[in-house]
Amino acid sequence: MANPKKIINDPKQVVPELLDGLIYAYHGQIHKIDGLPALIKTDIPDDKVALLIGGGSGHEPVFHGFIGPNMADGAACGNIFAAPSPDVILAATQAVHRGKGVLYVYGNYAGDNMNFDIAAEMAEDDGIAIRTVRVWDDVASAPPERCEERRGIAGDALVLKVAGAATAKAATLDEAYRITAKARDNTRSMAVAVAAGSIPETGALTFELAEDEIEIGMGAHGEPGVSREKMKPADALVDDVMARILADQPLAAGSEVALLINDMGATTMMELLIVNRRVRQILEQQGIVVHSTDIGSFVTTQEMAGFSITLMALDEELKNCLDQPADSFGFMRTGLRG
Amino acid sequence: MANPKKIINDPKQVVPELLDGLIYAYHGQIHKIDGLPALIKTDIPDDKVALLIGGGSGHEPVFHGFIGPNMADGAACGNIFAAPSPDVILAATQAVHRGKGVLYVYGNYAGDNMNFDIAAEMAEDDGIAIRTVRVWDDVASAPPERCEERRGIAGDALVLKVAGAATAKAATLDEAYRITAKARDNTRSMAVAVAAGSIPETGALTFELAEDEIEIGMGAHGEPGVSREKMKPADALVDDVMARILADQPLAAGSEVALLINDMGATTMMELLIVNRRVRQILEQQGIVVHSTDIGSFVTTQEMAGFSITLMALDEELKNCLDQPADSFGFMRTGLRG
Amino acid sequence: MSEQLDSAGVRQMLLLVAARVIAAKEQLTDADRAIGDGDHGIGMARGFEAVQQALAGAESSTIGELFKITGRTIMSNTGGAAGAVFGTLFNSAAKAATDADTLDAALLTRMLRAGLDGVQARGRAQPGDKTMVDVLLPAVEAAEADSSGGLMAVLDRVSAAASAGLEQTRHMVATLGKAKTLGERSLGHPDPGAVSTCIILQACRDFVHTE
Amino acid sequence: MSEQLDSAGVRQMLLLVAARVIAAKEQLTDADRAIGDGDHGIGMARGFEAVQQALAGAESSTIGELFKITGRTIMSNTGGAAGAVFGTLFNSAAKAATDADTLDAALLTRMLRAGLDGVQARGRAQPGDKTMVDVLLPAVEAAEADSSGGLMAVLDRVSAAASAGLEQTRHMVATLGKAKTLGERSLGHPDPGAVSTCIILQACRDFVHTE
Ligand SMILES: Nc1ncnc2c1ncn2[C@@H]1O[C@H](COP(=O)(O)OP(=O)(O)O)[C@@H](O)[C@H]1O
Ligand SMILES: Nc1ncnc2c1ncn2[C@@H]1O[C@H](COP(=O)(O)OP(=O)(O)O)[C@@H](O)[C@H]1O
Ligand SMILES: [Mg+2]
Ligand SMILES: [Mg+2]
Ligand SMILES: [Mg+2]
Ligand SMILES: [Mg+2]
Repeated sequence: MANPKKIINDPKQVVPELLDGLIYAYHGQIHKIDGLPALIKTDIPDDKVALLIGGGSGHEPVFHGFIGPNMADGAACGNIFAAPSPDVILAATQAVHRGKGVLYVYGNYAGDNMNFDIAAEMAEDDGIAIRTVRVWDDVASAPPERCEERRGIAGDALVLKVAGAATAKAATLDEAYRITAKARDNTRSMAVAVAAGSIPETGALTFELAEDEIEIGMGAHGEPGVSREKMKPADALVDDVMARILADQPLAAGSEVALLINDMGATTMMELLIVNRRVRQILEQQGIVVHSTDIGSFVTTQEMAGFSITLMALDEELKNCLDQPADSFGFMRTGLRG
Repeated sequence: MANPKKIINDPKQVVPELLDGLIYAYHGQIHKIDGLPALIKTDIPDDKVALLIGGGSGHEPVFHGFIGPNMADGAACGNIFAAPSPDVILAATQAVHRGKGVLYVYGNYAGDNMNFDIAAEMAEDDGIAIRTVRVWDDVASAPPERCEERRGIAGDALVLKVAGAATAKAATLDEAYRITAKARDNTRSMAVAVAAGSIPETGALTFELAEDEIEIGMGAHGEPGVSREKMKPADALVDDVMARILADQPLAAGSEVALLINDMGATTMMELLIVNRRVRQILEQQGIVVHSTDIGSFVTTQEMAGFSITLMALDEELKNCLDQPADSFGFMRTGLRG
Repeated sequence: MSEQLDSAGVRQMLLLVAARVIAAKEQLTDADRAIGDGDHGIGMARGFEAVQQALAGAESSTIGELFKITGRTIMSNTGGAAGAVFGTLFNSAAKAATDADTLDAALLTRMLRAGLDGVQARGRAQPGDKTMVDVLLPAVEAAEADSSGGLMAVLDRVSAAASAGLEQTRHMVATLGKAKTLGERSLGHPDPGAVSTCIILQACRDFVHTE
Repeated sequence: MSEQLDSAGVRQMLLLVAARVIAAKEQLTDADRAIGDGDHGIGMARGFEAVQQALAGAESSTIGELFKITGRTIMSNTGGAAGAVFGTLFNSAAKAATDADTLDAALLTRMLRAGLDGVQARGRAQPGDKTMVDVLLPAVEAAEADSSGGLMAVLDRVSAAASAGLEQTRHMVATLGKAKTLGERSLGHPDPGAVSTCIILQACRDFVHTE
């Protein structure tokens, strides 16, 4: 198991250095809370319901790359694949708060849940109202009746887009929570991994796959999925994943969805477009209407190769939120499309 | 040399299938010319100077993913790493032309030059005015006095952004040409490869690198660069590349530049951000001001791992062009940044 | 060998715990790689390295303060599930110490129980979920079941129960945390956090034996 | 063995050329992988497979038309530098054929020269740039230098000159096309397009020998 050639310096400094790089890339739009791995939007309007996101690093551009106008107001950043600690989250909470409470949105993992909950309790002690939406879109990780146990994977990106719009528009924290929770409840994803990524500090691959094997349902940290199979053509992989997603959330003909196809790290746009072609053929066949398409690297797992497909069922309110122009390092809407 | 696990179907159908996937992703904004691998913006204003781009496929999102409002009006698409043929280019030229002539912008390769030139001659025979800007930003590929022999690499993305704005704003083809040629003349790039990509049809890697080797100056098709070295920390790689770029185009303190850091295929955003940190430290030291930053996958070479750095020296006109809101699959400007 | 520890002894004991956890970094990471995301050792080592530093400047602290420093330092520096879980373990134990100046069998038992209760209140893990609770709970029960024989005897029983509990986690299917989707495939592997808990309790036992 | 070919013979000859190029797909791709982007065989095979189809329906075409069909089909289907270069080669040769109905030594020589001129006008490659011109130019010169002995004799000389030219490309440093930055490292490897050109000319020679 060779240490892949990562383009890094000291493996222990990966997180502070990437955050520095991100701050540079934002040209003064975000800043760091002194000494802590938390990034805060510099210009947060008064009286805005604040949106704080966060989680382990190593999944760039999520989460810290989703700060910006009509996106998040701040992000609490953990080490590679590790939830941020309560003090980081609390400091970020205080920094983004503008009197209207703070909405937390993050992926549903034991570590994130516990650390954000501890911070939320401390923030509430200080009189800051907190509401939390945990993203649990990965249908591979638990049956539908136990969706609260599901992992958050690439669906993060679409739920965060909605949360950004909701917190920008909504008058109250509860209203922003309602819209964001609806977005979360309507979102389903599943991933396929064809090659493993590695952790910078150890160089070790997070799982092992034979030359001709793939894994359906792989998690965003390399957690095992639902089935290990022989490599198949792209269309067969997509058929498999789409069948599982659509079985989990049946969609009537005429339903509208947002579609997101995510690169887990090393998969090319060429391949994602071939995946998209098949996804659309399947949806067309079922009369499901795709309202918007996002394809790219949103929630990555180091150099893992593979993709995930996310569908969010839409109503008018969610469509408005998704379509609202927004800017961030990792996710944009120009508002220029026809 | 194993055939990597590409997520494709029939390797010979990669290009038509990815184009189908792209058309779906554009939601009716682009269409294909019947039977030919050329994509055309559906809604091109009358009297607009048209912008036609193109080149070999397999570098997604460039070129065909750069069509959109204030970006290109059409793209002529070749097979994997192969320039499009004259008949495809000619058909695309006729389809985008709105009476004001057509600006061709593409990477400077023998194949592209010859095929686009043949098409240009045929178009001119039909009374369509053509002007051509070949992007030759790769400082690794020829000395400065022979820049017309240089390859076009990730600088394509920034030059295309300017060309999109220039053709949208300019009253004449010559004016759009002037601005775009200036952008091209002001652009320098260099790449570092740490691992090879492979060609879908043969599965063969385009070059071989030892476990601990990297190549400085690698081309966008795996063409050899200027030096093969031992793997180094990110900062040392960046120092090397930046020294070569800045030696090629010395920039006075106070100069403004656009910065683009490109993933060649399999390199993560985490790594690109660490690269960005060092780039900015170097530029700060020299008093060079970064006006805009784009980091991501723009001009890829299949699953090649590595990055390139591009600097475009700016004046007011180029800044205006770069800042103009624009939308496309592979490159966006929201206009929402402060 | 000591049947009770003063605050200086507790401080030394916590330093041994930290050293043992740090030394096990690779073992913990390997365990997490088998059924989780492969970072448990990295986070635990980072947390306990910070604990070493924090305890270095805490020579005049009480037992309760030493546990609180340890818990808060873990909480701030570890990250992930382990940061919250082990931070809570030490923080909750600290509260049970109140202002005691001697750690004996009875106090240790109360502190372990408080730690377990705190962890379960925070993470809602049930016995059998394949977490560190499956080591901590039998350890607490062993301490509570038989308080005879002083600190050393209790820690012997705690440590034995922890080892047995750890062994049991091999036969459990993970239902919480990053390992949960492994399902059946998590069988045969111990839980990483359970390994850490065992190392921590074992270090306490070894400390009082050699002291 | 034939000293001249009618249009049916020329059509058969072009089909042999196509078959030989297609059969060399892997060899050409390997050559391009050594000093270029590794796709030369893919493009050439794609182009000449299309030529096979196009010639299938061209049984009553003149020599000039057959070359024009071949050139246009290559141009439309090959892509890359090779599409433009080999498309131009056949298109330019077609023009030199005018309405001739017999291919003899003199016409072949004129067509080769026209092909070379067309390629150089299009791509501006000079001798020594390590391109297919380094095979085509010595081939043309061999034909023009000695027109004795008819079609077979000329094609023998053309083919020999082409082989020698190909060998020379090994000693050249690439200065054009995707191989150019290899610089010194391109030494020792033949130019892929030169290999193709040699295969094409060799196929013509072999055809008239066996005909
Ligand atoms: N809800 C919980 N209650 C108690 N322990 C837990 C809980 N969730 C996870 N753990 C423990 O945390 C360990 C994983 O820690 P670690 O790998 O450092 O964090 P992460 O899972 O965030 O990567 C597990 O092995 C388990 O023992
Ligand atoms: N300007 C030129 N003139 C003549 N031949 C050229 C020129 N440029 C390239 N070639 C030929 O084309 C060959 C490469 O073809 P191919 O690999 O199919 O195209 P590409 O370089 O676009 O990948 C080279 O080996 C060379 O012989
Ligand atoms: Mg983790
Ligand atoms: Mg090519
Ligand atoms: Mg872990
Ligand atoms: Mg080639």
